[in-house]
Amino acid sequence: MSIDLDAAAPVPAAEPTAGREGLRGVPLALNALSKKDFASSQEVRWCPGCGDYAILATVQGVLADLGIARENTVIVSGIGCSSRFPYYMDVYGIHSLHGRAPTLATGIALAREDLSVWIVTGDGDALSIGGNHLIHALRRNVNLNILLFNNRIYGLTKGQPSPTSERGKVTKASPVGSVDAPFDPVALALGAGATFVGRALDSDRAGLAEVLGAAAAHRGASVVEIYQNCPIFNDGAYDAVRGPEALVRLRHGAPVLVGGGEFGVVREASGKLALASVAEVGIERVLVHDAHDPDPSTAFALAQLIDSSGLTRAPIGIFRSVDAPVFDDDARAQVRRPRGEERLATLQAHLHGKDVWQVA
Amino acid sequence: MSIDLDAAAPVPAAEPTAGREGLRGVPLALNALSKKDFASSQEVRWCPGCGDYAILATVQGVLADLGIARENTVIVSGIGCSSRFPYYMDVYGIHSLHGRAPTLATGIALAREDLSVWIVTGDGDALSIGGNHLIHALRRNVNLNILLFNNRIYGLTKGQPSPTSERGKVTKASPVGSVDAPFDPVALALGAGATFVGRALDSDRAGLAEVLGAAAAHRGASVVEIYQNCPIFNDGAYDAVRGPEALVRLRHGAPVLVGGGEFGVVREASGKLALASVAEVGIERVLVHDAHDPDPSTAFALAQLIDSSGLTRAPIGIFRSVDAPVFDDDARAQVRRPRGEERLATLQAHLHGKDVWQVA
Amino acid sequence: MTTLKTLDRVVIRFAGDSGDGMQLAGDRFTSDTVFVGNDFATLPAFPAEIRAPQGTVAGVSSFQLHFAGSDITTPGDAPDVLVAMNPAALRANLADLRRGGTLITDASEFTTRNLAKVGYATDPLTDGTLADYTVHAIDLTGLAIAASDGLGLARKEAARTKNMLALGLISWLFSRAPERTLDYLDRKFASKPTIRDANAAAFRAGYALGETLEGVAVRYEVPPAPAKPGTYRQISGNKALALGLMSAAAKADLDLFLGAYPITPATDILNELSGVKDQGVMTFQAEDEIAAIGAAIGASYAGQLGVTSTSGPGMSLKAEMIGLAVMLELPLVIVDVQRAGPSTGMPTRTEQSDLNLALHGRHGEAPLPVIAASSPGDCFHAAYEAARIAVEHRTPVILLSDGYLGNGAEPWLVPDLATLPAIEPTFATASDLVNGTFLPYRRDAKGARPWAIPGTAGLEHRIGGLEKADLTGAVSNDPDNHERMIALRQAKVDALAVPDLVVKDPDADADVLVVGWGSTWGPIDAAARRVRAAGGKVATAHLTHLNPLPANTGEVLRRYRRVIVAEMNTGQLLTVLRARYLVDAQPYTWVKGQPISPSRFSAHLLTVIAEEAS
Amino acid sequence: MTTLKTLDRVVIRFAGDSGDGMQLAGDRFTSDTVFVGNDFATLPAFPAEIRAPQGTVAGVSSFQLHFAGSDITTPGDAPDVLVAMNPAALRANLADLRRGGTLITDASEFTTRNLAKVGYATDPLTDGTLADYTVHAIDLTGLAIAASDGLGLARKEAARTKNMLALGLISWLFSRAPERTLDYLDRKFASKPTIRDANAAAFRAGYALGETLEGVAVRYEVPPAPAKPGTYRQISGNKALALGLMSAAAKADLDLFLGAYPITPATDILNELSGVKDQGVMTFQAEDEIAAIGAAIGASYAGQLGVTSTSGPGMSLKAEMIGLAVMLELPLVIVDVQRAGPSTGMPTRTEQSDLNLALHGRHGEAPLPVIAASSPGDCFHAAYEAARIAVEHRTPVILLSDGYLGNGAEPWLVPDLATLPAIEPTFATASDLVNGTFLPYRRDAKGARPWAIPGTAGLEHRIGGLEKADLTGAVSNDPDNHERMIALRQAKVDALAVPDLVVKDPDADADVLVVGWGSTWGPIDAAARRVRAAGGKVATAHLTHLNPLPANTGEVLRRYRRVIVAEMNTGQLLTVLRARYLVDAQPYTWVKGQPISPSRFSAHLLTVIAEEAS
Ligand SMILES: Cc1ncc(C[n+]2csc(CCOP(=O)(O)OP(=O)(O)O)c2C)c(N)n1
Ligand SMILES: Cc1ncc(C[n+]2csc(CCOP(=O)(O)OP(=O)(O)O)c2C)c(N)n1
Ligand code: SF4
Ligand code: SF4
Ligand SMILES: [Mg+2]
Ligand SMILES: [Mg+2]
Repeated sequence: MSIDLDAAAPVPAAEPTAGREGLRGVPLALNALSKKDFASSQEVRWCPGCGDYAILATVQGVLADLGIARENTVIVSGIGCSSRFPYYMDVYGIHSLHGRAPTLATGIALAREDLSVWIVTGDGDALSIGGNHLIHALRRNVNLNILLFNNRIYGLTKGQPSPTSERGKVTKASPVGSVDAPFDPVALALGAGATFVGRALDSDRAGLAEVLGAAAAHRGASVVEIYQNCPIFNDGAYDAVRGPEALVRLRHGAPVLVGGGEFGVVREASGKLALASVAEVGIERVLVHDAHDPDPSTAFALAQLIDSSGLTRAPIGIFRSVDAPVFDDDARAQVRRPRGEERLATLQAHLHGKDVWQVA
Repeated sequence: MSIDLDAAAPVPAAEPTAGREGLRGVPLALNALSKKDFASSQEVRWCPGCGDYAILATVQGVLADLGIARENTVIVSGIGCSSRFPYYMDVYGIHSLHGRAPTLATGIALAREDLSVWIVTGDGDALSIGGNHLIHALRRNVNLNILLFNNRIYGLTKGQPSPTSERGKVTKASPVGSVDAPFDPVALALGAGATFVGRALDSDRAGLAEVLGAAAAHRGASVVEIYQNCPIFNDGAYDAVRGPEALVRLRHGAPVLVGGGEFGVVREASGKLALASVAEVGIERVLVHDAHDPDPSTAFALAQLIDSSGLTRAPIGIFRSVDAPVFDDDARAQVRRPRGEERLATLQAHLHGKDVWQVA
Repeated sequence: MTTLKTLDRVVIRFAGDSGDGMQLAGDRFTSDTVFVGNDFATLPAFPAEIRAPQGTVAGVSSFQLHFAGSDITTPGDAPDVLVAMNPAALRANLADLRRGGTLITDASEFTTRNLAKVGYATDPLTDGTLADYTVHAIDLTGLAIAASDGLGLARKEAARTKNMLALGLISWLFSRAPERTLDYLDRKFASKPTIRDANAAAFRAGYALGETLEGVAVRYEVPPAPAKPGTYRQISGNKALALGLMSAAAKADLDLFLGAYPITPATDILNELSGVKDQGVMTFQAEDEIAAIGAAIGASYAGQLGVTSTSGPGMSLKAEMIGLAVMLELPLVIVDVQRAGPSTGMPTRTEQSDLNLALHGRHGEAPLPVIAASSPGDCFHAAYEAARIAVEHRTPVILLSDGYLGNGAEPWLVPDLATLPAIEPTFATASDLVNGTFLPYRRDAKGARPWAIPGTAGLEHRIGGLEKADLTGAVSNDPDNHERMIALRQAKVDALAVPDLVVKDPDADADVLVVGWGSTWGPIDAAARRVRAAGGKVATAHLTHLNPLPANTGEVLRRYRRVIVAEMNTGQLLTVLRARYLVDAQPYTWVKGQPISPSRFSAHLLTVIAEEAS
Repeated sequence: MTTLKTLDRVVIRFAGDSGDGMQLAGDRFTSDTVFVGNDFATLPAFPAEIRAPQGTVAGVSSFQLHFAGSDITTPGDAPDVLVAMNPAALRANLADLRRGGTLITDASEFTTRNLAKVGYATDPLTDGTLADYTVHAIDLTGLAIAASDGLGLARKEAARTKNMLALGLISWLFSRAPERTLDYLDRKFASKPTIRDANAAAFRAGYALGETLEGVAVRYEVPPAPAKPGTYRQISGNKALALGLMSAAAKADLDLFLGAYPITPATDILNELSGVKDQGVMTFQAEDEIAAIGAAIGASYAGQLGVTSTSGPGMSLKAEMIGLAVMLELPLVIVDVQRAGPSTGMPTRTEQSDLNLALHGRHGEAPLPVIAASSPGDCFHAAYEAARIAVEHRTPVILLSDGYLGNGAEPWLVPDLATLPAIEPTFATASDLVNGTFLPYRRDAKGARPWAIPGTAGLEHRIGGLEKADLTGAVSNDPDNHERMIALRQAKVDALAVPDLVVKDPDADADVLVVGWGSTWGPIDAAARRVRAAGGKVATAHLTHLNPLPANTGEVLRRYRRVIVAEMNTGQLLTVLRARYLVDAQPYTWVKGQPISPSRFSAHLLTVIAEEAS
């Protein structure tokens, strides 16, 4: 009865390649690595209690678990507290310019298939000055892992509203409250056509590690929003979602339950998503999450379940993970790279071009 | 049974203010104006057959119909063929820098409540170099009307792929085909939190005028993607949707029908949208469009009905139009503007500050 | 009993961990200094991290205050008194302490662990390191805890009052009445009585300590400095700059619009102006520096005074928009609070290395006026002047400040608005029509084009970044028109009335002239006084207008046998002066992220003067 | 019968509507010029609009060719022959035609409507306007239509061949054999036989026309120019530049990465490199200029030769990233194909006004080498040199070209790759460890730091825009380290080996020296020849390295009584030379969006020489 809408799918409907596609081409470590192999000699200099510490520890663990060669890992950051991250990791790294990490990372990813490229960025870095580079990296589907440390504030410049700060935020730069609405990084990423979108909490090591592992395994651009507490300038921003009751867990193939499982997400007759008591509606009516759905509409609808003003409820986990052509793979496939004499000979032909003449 | 999700609404669920809220504060023209009052003395210099001509004519007509004072209208553009637009309009105008029109326009809108501010931009201007300013203008909900002339190519620089060009686009800069996926401007805008999102066709005067009129009436940021043919560098990009059969018409309160009405958009059991034969399913099963839905999920799902690779089907009309706090209104509301002696007296107090001492 | 000694000038530096409250102690002592009528200058220095790890050199925060019984111009270089709250603070600051100076430190912090953290193999308190100084190693923490005994504070909280203990001691040492600080604590902690009491107790304990401290035989007194009569306040450069912009807008009867993106050390200008809601001042925190200046240009087009403020990286980003502003010929003030570059550089350190960028940092021929502020208080006047030029001459103006000026503070004679020069925006009206046509690029006697704002019927016009035909402003590719427009834009800037360069050459017989600009004013002046005090002859001249230069500049330079251009860069003004006037001026450069040291510079000058004499 | 006359040099300009095929006719005649062995130089000029309205002055597209029996360096200024396909083309170009020159025009276009469109009140063909010229007003349209009679083409299509008719006539006039063009048409339109035949017929008709045309008594011949033996091709600057980059990458055995964003007149570099798929060349069309250079820096970090190409507005945007590249000390070539500024300016016109930006357009002290290309063919060598310096010295290098070089073409001796200098990238390896530690800011004898690319075990390190400690590269706020790093970065650039400045002073007795840089080479050389031909003495010297300057520059400048710096800007190199060498050099400036006119400049020089002599 209904017409095939395949043609409308923005990405091929193929099953996402399982396993470690995102790391294809990256050499493995010769010896097993542990978390502490990834710690650099630099003293970590975030404020006491900063959520960045927990994220650092988890990332070090995740990288060790991936088993790839340390020297084939590159971390690029912008500017901000979070962007100091590369200094603390004993891999290759660039602490670049405010907002511009995706640009350098794209160049690195295009140049080298054998590197695992990570971006660490903040809400200001990624979404204020760097918003355009972020959405273009997502659109192109460059094989990058983007970790967006969202503390909903500018940390390094001492506390101004960021594009994720709630409306009405009071800071020195907005003494009677900010008047702009925040971005939802997940919705923005989905609107930009992102093929992998996740969200995690700084303090939830297991959950964060799971999402980061999946991001690394995904071939193409993965963006993971990480809720990060800034005890100095925006303390407690995520307190309300730290209790498990507030989290809407997204796991591919599992019913979408809230907190302990008392409530679940159901599709109403209107087609909209709503929360319902599982006991009342029955578990079979609870939406089963399909992260691999080629159509991003349901992922987008799930993203709307967030309560962005008070932040008392937030979906967390992997919203979307679909296979699509990968920019850097396709770009590399167009280029032949002869070496030595072969290259010089064809080049000499290019120098001559089609119409030459001789002067004796 | 299901729980109230009001708290999840990203914008208040109020009915959008009808009428001319977007023009509140803008003086009316003293005498009725006609289309030709808006034509400047400059000769129009687009290529013969360019879609920009039709858009220019329609915009001139719409502005005349709005009845606002010509001198209170400002058009800001970036750089590109489309961005020559202001020169051809006898209103105030700035032909600014590539991608930066939203920045100047935001300053103008913040400064003056009595101006109707329009942006004319191209797909490269708005979505390549200018993508960040665009999404921030939408996020903030600045009272602007953004006309995005999408010819899916860089016209002025003679034909390179733009962020809306289909994958595989062959140009001088991509001789074996581009390898990046395009943005869907509507999905991107919805992801950024846009409160008014529309789409129209250059050649469809009535449809374009309707959407532009609604955009002007909307208080807050309105973005209208206008499909525009570039006969020189991307001729026929929209030929497939010019026939009415290909268009999915979005009108608030009306069932969403395709083309002549043989097919309509239905909500499947899974909650997804699909096309179905109206005769088979019955008109009552066809989705009734709610442009004022505070939740953007359905609008986003409708946007996915586009077939972006071949462009043989496209939803057109107003995807979303909801009321939300307006950035420039709220910013102005925080500022008092005393004049003359009153101002100087309070200022002198500011100069003194809290701790002064006297030297005799 | 202690005796009282009168000093002409004293430099005190408070240094400790970021959490030790050194800025607060310094600020408070400065306010008290104000009260006793000393002239003063301050220099806070922050660690690069928000909260660097405790006890590390990188985490040291300091505040330096120079106060005197006569007119002074810098926060001083070598402190006479150093308060070092821990080994890290000692390590970071000891080298600067004047030989023979006084060190006050918290003995309880000199644990093996803390010493090791900053690389002291042995304890400097006992290993002879401090032999050349008067040392008071006191258990400040223990005394602070003891002082608030009975108030029910946790140890940690009680220990936090040790900054007040140190302040009490310093207040005693410089013969300050304790009441003012106790009053201040009353006000500050009005809502937290326990904290108030603990701080007051610590302050009193410190004050009392003086009397009993072994080896302290003298208290000092610095007499009030003579100053021009009037109403004074303490002001930082960023604050003064914000007030200067507000004043210019008010005098011009324009609304003020600031488009900015946060960046150290310019953020405070955004903060200051955001706090003012009763002056028609709107601040817009943009998504980036390009949007910030773009919005400011938009606001100017709409008839407001558009301003954007930033520091080096943001200036680089604004280059293209500044070029557009040159083409649009609209009023715009671009504030660059310079910091140490290149690239991200050292964000919390000062430098003057953006002069080249200000003069030349745009593609094409894009001249504009450049102004520099000379001292924290002068930021007010420089901002006022920049805004006046922008408004009356319809041009973007770059205003250069720097981290040293922006964060530093000094006493400031509060200006009377009534006496400031008038600023005339004169918007275009229908009377500007020429035979019914509006000519948006027709110029007045100053070379300025009309400012025709939206809403004005009959003056509808379009402007943009393409080259425009003279008078009509229509897009033009005509070769001769282009050359003419380039000349007209240059001529407008060149024709600006700039005050003559003033030379300070007391006996009018110096051989050596020192030229400075911007924030080198204080250090150069201080160095020149030292030179003169040492019997040397030196002339000084300070540039506040960098483009165009004062008409008499060449003549002044040629008057001296030797010209030295002192800058916190590798010679940027130097190049301008040499190219323009073909004078063999030589550089004194100082690119350490800190103001030029008056003592080092004066030593250099004395050598040069001796050379010239021989 | 006509007689044959030999000429040494001829300048022809083809001008018409954008749709009239003038670029094609010009290109074809250039190829034919190549064949007969003349030296040549070309200058295409496009309207600012993609397809400006027909028959308007703004819509005129032209192509100028200078060809000669001896070595020439410019496309010439005043054409000897002007082909003007309509009144608009006449209006736009007549003023340039040499008095007494030949005008060929399409009489059928001189309708009242067309004349009015471009503001001709009366018909210039008949009102005496053209009295000083040899005029052939021919019904080119009618003849073209007639020529393809019987081929079944629509009138409009047939009329389109009128460019070939004009070309036929010109070919006859300059004694060119028709076969080569007919062959060319065969190849070009192989798949469209009717179009081929129509064009061939038109060309033949034009050729035949010569014999019958009234008043044409002479045909001309320009003898072949003597040239260095070797293999030649015709090349434009943008193409040569792309080849130069490719050659440098190949010789260094590096992949080449171009990050670019389209912009006139640099887009062709992106196009050229995108077309090469067998050389390890990847092109990335970024979302903007910042992303383009960012990606190029990333690619360099990853071990490729990163390049970014743009024009003025893009250069302004890249400022912050260029500063980062200075700090990172990685290889990077930044190509600026300059156009007329400021701001959007005149995008299709040329200028040299970005030198200041190249030298100074970044915040902080951020020195880097700057190279400029002198002619279309020299773009190859300049690009090669820029890449060599970038790779071997680990530094961003700015390479300046301009619209005139980029779009202009000349004969080019195809280089033999084997003879080009070697380029050694030498990546760091484990052997660079010092006691097991990698020191990313340890320098070699040239001052270059190691290039340690990801994938190299043991060399993991972090770099960034913050000031770094000497040797270790760790983040540092140390004042003395900062000063040292600034000095080291400067020293690395200053130490570059730059070839000495060569002076062309045939009799070694000139009083006047002309200094140029970049694309002024051709016009200056042409002007100097004219001066010498007129009996004047003049020396010339051309700078290709703008930073650092050749070591002998000062000595050369001081050798002459009068130094004139000729630039297409208001005196940017002039300022550098005056500041550095304190020489009272004077400007010859030309900012019209066009190359300096050799005739005007030579006239100026003759005046100056006369002044010096008197
Ligand atoms: C071009 C530029 N503009 C501004 C800055 C100043 N700046 C540094 S970090 C930052 C924002 C940091 O916020 P976020 O990205 O959220 O990171 P966080 O510190 O919160 O981790 C800003 C505005 C800069 N370094 N460069
Ligand atoms: C900073 C900068 N970069 C590049 C350009 C060159 N440029 C002019 S228009 C344009 C793209 C135009 O494409 P689009 O926005 O789609 O407009 P269209 O011409 O198709 O209407 C580009 C790249 C420029 N003017 N400025
Ligand atoms: S300011 Fe906030 S985000 Fe930055 S290091 Fe401190 S706690 Fe972390
Ligand atoms: S190039 Fe295309 S978009 Fe530009 S004016 Fe011509 S037809 Fe229109
Ligand atoms: Mg943040
Ligand atoms: Mg376009």
